[in-house]
Amino acid sequence: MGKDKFLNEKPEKLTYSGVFKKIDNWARARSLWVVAYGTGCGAIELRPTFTSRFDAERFGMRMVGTPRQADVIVVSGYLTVKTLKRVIRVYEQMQSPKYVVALGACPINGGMYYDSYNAINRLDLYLPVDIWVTGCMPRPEAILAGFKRLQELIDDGKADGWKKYIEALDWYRGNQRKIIKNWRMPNYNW
Amino acid sequence: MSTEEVRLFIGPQHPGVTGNMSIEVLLKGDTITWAKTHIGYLHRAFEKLMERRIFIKSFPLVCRICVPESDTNEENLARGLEELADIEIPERAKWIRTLVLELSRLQMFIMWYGGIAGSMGLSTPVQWGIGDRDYILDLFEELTGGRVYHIYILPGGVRKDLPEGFEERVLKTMDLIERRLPEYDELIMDNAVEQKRLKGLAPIPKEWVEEMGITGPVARACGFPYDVRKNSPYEAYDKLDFDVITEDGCDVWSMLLVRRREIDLSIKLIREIVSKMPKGEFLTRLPNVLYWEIPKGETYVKSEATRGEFGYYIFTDGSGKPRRVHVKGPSFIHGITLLERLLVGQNIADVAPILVALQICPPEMER
Amino acid sequence: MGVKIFYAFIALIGGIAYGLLLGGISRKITARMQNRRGPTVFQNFIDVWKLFRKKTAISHGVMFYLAPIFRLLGGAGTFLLVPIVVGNFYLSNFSFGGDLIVIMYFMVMGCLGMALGAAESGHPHAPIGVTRGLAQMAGQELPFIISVVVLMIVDKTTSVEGIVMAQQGGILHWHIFTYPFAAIAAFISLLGMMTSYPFEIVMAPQEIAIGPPTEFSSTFLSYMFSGRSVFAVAKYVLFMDLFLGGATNLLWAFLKTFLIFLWPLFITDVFPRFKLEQSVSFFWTWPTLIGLIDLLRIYIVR
Amino acid sequence: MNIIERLKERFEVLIAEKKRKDLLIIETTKKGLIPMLFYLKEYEGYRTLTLISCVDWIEDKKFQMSYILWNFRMKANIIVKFMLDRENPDFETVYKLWPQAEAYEREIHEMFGVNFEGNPTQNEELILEDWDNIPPMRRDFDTLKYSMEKFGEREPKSRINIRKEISEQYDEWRRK
Repeated sequence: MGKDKFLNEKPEKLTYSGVFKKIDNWARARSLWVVAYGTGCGAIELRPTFTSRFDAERFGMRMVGTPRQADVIVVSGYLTVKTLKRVIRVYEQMQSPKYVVALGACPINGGMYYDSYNAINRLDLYLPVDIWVTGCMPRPEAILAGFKRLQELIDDGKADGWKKYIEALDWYRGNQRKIIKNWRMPNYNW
Repeated sequence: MSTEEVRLFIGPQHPGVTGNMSIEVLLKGDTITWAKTHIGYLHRAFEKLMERRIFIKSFPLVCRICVPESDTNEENLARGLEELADIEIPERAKWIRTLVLELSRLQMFIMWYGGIAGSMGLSTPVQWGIGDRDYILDLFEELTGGRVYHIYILPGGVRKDLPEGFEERVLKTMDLIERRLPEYDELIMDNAVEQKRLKGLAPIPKEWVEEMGITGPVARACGFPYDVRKNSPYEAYDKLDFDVITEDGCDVWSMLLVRRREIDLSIKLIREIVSKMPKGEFLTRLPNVLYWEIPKGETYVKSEATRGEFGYYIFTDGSGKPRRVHVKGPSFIHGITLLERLLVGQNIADVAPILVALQICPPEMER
Repeated sequence: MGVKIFYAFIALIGGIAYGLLLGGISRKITARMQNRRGPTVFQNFIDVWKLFRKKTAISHGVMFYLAPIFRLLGGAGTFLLVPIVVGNFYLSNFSFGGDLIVIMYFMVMGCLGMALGAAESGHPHAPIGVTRGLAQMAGQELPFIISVVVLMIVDKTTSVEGIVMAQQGGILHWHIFTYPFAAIAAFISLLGMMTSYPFEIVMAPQEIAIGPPTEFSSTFLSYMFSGRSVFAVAKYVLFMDLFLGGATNLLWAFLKTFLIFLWPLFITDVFPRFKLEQSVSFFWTWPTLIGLIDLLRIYIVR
Repeated sequence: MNIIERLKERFEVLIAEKKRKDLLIIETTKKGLIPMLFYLKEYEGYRTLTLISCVDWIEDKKFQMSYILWNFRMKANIIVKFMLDRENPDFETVYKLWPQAEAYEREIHEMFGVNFEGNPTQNEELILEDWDNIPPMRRDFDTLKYSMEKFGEREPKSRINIRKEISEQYDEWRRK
């Protein structure tokens, strides 16, 4: 398979500019592909959001089965340490530009699991979050409103969590390594 | 590609698994030769947290143990605490609880009915199922204020009375769902491809049922009339008239049939409950719940969830907090002991239907 | 010749656009079927543009990079060899005598290139998907080849243009009416080629994530996307030429391809998928037997 | 002769309490447990093991192990329990009697540190990953303290303040 050029290397900073910038942002906002990973209990309200009644597909959103093709990861609620490791890996396998949407109160400050030994308290220490949707659990309307806001941010070119992640990689890595004891992950792929 | 065994992880990020869990399989060609379930992705330490909370604060926690069907948990914990504290609840509260439990069971089964088709790629009933389930969630929203988590059943009864005209709206929704069901049946039951794939898939040996403690629709699909509602009736189930549904095929198709008939049964039961609903109080006054102490004791209460027997093993030690609450989710046995043995020899393509048929719900395995 | 290349290029762009539009329409119809509104019909254009402008940072070797190109080339090659409007200088593309065999070769080539690249990607789902895809192809090609052989024998030509010419002179001269069994076999085979639902076992999201293209992203995926669209259009046009009497002008071409496009769409929303063995054995029994009826008939008649 | 008397005749029964009409609680000793479970399974028809549970009575320095069995014909549950020394929590597996005991024991081993001799998989991680402290379900494990040390304190701040603080930290990091 040959040596992977992106393995163990800091990603170069990607910048988008030029005449296409506006069209790009427009297209990106209207074609958000969400990776199908229900990390927590909020996943149960993602189903109505993406099916008949609330139908997020009319805004161009759809579920995809593999992180490689996804633009958005929805962290649906609390994250345990074990899942956080997988979420980081999924996030790093996604291709830039990519966005993180956090549902519920738990990723903000731990919510009702503030004293749990296995659930993390603040998600934005470990991943750059673009949109927070509050509520436990957020209703499908709230999730749609969150996505709508994300679309506006992308349209304006302000949803730049992924740039931040590349810039402040060491800071994020430090936080991640603090709680994930056994780091058996390759540092790769941006 | 070759005859060597390939190690494959199905999940946690995989569209086919029913939640955040992972199944490690060894593949020889397309056939699974060994399987192992990995759980713990959703472990929030509810049992530990409940030891730190007063009784009434445990209720927002327990409803999160099984996300789609939260009322079973609240009802179990409330009933267990009532038994330990020796509280008698009013008749109407029992009937309201039964109504809520049946509504919750019905919405879960409807979602499941679409889901079994979705596990094989037929996405139309999935969309319908989740859409039609929302009619019931709307009823819940009117009754409790929440779509998914209700925190409605509390020790001593229920949180508030049924709103004006609620019964009629329940009946109307039942009519609506009953009208929709034939369309599902045409797509799922009468579908040649579906029958071809599910009939005879993953047969469970009958002797496993008692030995492993398989419960719920899976046991009933093997011919065991195991239904907690009938075996050890709780709330108002002893006053309802119904028979335990069994099928004799032991395979996924029988599980599908059992659940399909369960939908009809639930609709019938809901109608019966509404017609028999007594008048009266809906809540006994408890002592101040913030300083509520329950004498030392232990008990095991159980109820019938859609997936099987849901049990709560509760210890109190005379203080204001539970000593320990051990939650027995039916998926623990189905998802680890049964699944690991059942998957051996199956085709990789059948993993998703089997997972859905056993109705494995990861959060109740690891709490 | 230069002019011809230019017009073929225009036709190719048009083919891709038409394919993407048909994809959007199918998404819309599926959504309506499922009681919801669905995306706009132009959603696929937005998707392709977004994917095209996304960065990629995955490398799995040269074959991995080449696979989407192969896929696009296979689709474009098939499309360019099929005459859209026979006899029209601008719209008959590069069809020449004996081209039916070349078309069949091109149809396989795209899939094979895809298979090589996917196998290179190292993701365990990809080889499973590839083996499934190759087995499935062996299944669906058999009835198609039988019905094509029937047409070749009765029309005594191997060129698509010749077959179209043989069908002129009224609606009852179309092969779908003169050789209905061969047509049925071929149209069932089309379900497999279009990965329509009972036979959609290669991607199978619930089983092997999405199979061969699991690792492909961004620009590569947009190539694959457009390749798939133009490939679909090529197949519609080919079936139109073989069985529906070709087209005399562009309007007829749109109408007839649209009719053919509706056929897999009706099937796809009401069936779950087969398993691999079931799918292949289905192709090797029913459509094959039906196709053989016509082969036998012309053998007896001669 | 009811089941309590039959059990008393054969085994050492410390406490026998009829909790409900379908729930019986029996306390026995560590030595008598497995023969009693075997007897209940083979002769009394309690063929199904529903749950194995463990409770930490830290003030008595004991773990209480409970085995809940279910009789399909009598429609009755029985809880068989015994006290296990907390300092030295060694016991045997009942994996040979019921296959699902393997997973239950694995969980209890992970959560309480009880050692089940003969269980083939008890040392594999079931729920926790890379755990670095005493088994978490023990009473002397302080989950709030652990959570604050590992995941940071939960301050009663508004979301905006947290956002601001994060961006300050981020800016500081950038200046470096």
